[in-house]
Amino acid sequence: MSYPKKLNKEDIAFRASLELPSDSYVNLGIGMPSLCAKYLQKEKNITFQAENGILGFNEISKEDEQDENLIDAGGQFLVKAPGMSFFDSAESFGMIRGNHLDMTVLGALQVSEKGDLANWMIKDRGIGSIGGAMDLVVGAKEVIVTMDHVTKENKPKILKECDFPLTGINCVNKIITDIAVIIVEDQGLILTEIAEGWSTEQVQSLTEPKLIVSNKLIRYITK
Amino acid sequence: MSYPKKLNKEDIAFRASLELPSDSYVNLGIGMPSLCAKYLQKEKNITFQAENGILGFNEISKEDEQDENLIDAGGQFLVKAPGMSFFDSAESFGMIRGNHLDMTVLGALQVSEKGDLANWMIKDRGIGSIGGAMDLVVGAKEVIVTMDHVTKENKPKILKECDFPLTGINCVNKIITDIAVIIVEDQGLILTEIAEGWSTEQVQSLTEPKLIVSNKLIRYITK
Amino acid sequence: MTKKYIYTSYKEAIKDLKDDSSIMIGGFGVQGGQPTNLMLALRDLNLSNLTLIGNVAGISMVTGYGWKESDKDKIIDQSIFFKDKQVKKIICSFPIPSSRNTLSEIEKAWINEEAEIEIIPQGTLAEKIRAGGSGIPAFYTKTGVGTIVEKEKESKIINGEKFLLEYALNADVSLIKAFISDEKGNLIYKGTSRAFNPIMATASKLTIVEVDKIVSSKDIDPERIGTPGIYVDRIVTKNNELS
Amino acid sequence: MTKKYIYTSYKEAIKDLKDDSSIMIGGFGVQGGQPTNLMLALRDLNLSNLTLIGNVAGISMVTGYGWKESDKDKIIDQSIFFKDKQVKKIICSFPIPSSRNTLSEIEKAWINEEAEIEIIPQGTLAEKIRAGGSGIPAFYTKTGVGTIVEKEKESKIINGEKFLLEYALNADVSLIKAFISDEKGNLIYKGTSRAFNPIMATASKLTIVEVDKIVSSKDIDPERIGTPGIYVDRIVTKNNELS
Repeated sequence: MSYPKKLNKEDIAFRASLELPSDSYVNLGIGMPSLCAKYLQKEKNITFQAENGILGFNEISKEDEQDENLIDAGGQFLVKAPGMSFFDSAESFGMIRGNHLDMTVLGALQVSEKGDLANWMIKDRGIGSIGGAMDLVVGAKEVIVTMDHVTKENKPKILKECDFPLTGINCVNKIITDIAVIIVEDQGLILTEIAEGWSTEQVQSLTEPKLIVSNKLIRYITK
Repeated sequence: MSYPKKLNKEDIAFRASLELPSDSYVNLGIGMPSLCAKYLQKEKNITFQAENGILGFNEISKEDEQDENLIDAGGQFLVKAPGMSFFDSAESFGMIRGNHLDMTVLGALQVSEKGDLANWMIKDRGIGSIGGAMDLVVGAKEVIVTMDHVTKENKPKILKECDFPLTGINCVNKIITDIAVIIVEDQGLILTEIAEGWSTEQVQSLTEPKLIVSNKLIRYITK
Repeated sequence: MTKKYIYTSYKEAIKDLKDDSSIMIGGFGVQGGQPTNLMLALRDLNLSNLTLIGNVAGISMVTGYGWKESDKDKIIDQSIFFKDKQVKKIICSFPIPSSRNTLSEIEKAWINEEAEIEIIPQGTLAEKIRAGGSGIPAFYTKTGVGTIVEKEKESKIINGEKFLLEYALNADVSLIKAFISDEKGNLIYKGTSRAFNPIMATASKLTIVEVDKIVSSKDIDPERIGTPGIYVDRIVTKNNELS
Repeated sequence: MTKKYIYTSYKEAIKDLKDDSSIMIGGFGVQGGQPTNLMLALRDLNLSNLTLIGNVAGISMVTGYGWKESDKDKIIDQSIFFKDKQVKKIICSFPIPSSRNTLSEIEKAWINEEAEIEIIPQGTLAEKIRAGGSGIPAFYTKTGVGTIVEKEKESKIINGEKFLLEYALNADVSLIKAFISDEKGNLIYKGTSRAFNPIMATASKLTIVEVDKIVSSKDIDPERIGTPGIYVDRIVTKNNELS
């Protein structure tokens, strides 16, 4: 089967940025999720948290103005902003685990049709980095996953069951990939958006569990 | 039986002040224990903690200079001192419960020969104020009790078993009263100091459990 | 929610509170750190069947405890809610003075069986609230082992020592006091007026803070913030310095 | 102990540390907040059989993670202790980079079965250390339910949800980093360099802090103190401003 062109990282980040609720507190995972911030609509009044102990940052600092005491969990140096606050790791994860964040956006290796997430260990490596992800998926009110739809070997990453070690069970609310947007519901995975040029059959062929095509299916929203 | 003159509150406080170890962190309970601070030997370098969230206070403020944001747990207003620090109640009791304080000095209604302490509820009232005492007795490395040796009705307060509700079990290390100083050891209560004019028999007659008279028994140390 | 509601009227800030609510009251139970103006507004709302959670609860009005000499004629404590039978239950660590000669309104209500009192060791009370705000449903502590606090509680031997299982405590509303807020709800506390305020801010569905003044987030030192704005919903002050 | 030992030599400050110790290393695992000079002195002491407890553990030296561009030639992380086989075990949340092309010294030691790695979710790691310092021997958390973290752990259903029992974590020594100390060991932190430092300060028998400068307690703002001096035993700095 040959497939149409996929969207890129920036498209996924833009699409994910639309998910961030107005007036919300959000933690963006390392990598693709943190790209979201670039597309943030200012009028939404969103405040970012990073689990290393900061709330209220906006900008990444210039290379020659980096401050070692002002950094996010992904290792990006930040710029001072009015209303920032700092706290230690116990307090930071109290905030996360205590359900105070409205949303987290995370990367994924695999997602199951029940919303299980695997994002910290490649199966055959035998070792991985859990970091803050396990706390974020149990703590944030909503969990959005951004990822490529398939692996580099073209294998589905959306599966009936994850075979990589799990980060959390039953925790993902929405999956945003380079070809589709899928909502995780009790009855299954609902395909709600599809990239330009793609058919639902093509998306299904790259997805292990049966997708339920939304009767409101629309074109994947891009810039 | 008629008895010699008892010591007063100030004498007890002075005697208790001698217990405070050099270079130690100490929490003084409300009432008689807090009087200790008055007799503090400066060269001992003692730092006081109060469970409402302060470390490093020394002086009580003058009535016309009271600051509502600078107070100890007994409701005494304090004077600013270099090196003071403040913290919330969870942190304060983390400090207490986490065994970071070297000593606490507390008042008592009753103490048992096993070192059980009852200091928060008069039996027939059916209601009382626990406050921070239960945390202090499990958390401080050493627990000193200051109290009158008998009740107003002349009944012993040092008993085989407390009949008032307990604050903690097996927690008291030393009892300083208005007639004696008694150490709580595994083998029983060791009488180590006795007030001027008192005989060991007289002290025993006001104490329910059998006292073991120390072979180093000395006169109660006063100013 | 990042959007904060700012009030200049204590009455307005609490007017939608409801009967049967659980309400945490911040501070230590002394003048400093107590949300006194919010408490007075709540009393005037005259709700019923409330569950209050505080630390020292009814001592100041009978003994003057923790109030400055110069303010002795203005003393307010949590006993104000008991006079008109607004309270079903109070959870606290220190509800009565040691002397029986001075009955507080809380003790009177208890004697008349109008209100229930649950007394919790102060450190356990603080830790239960901190747990409630930070997603810890239960924890073990040594505090209370061998006392009536142990009654009907699960226990566990850990490294040869006995510990009690204590559960998290949450509430519908927290009324707290801070020194300064900015418009994002970031709070600065002063001295010993922290006490139960920072933890109570985290443990309720709705947190309302009374502050001495509100300033722009441009004018607040990020290093001094004791409660990040994420925990705060409403801010009340008579002294609004927002430009 | 209220008496603090003040050093100007990192080597002197740690010279009595011993083989077989458990050592907490503060910060987040990035440049800011990491006690880099104490770590270098510890490496040079060349102990064996250590148990290290840190957060992000061996990423910076292979990826540059969390170090300023201008300091890229000076990067140090916890992997320095693995090269000479000083470590028996490391407890952390983030020991390896995501790519297999860049093996850290920690992963190499693990592959060669020279060191054990225990990986703990970051929030659980923080809470275990906080528990260790504050007299909480164990607590329940939802983090890790349904994952391999759950393996062999006790669990409990509370209000219909499943939670895992996690135990407190303590150590022999904590090496931490703060911005300023006074002579009483009161510490001030800066920005995001808090991370694991304040909790690790509370959880060990011996806490040694590296600071940018030490000043008199007369010159330190009590409202800014992040770690009260009670938790600190030794202070090291190249910048002693004590008069």
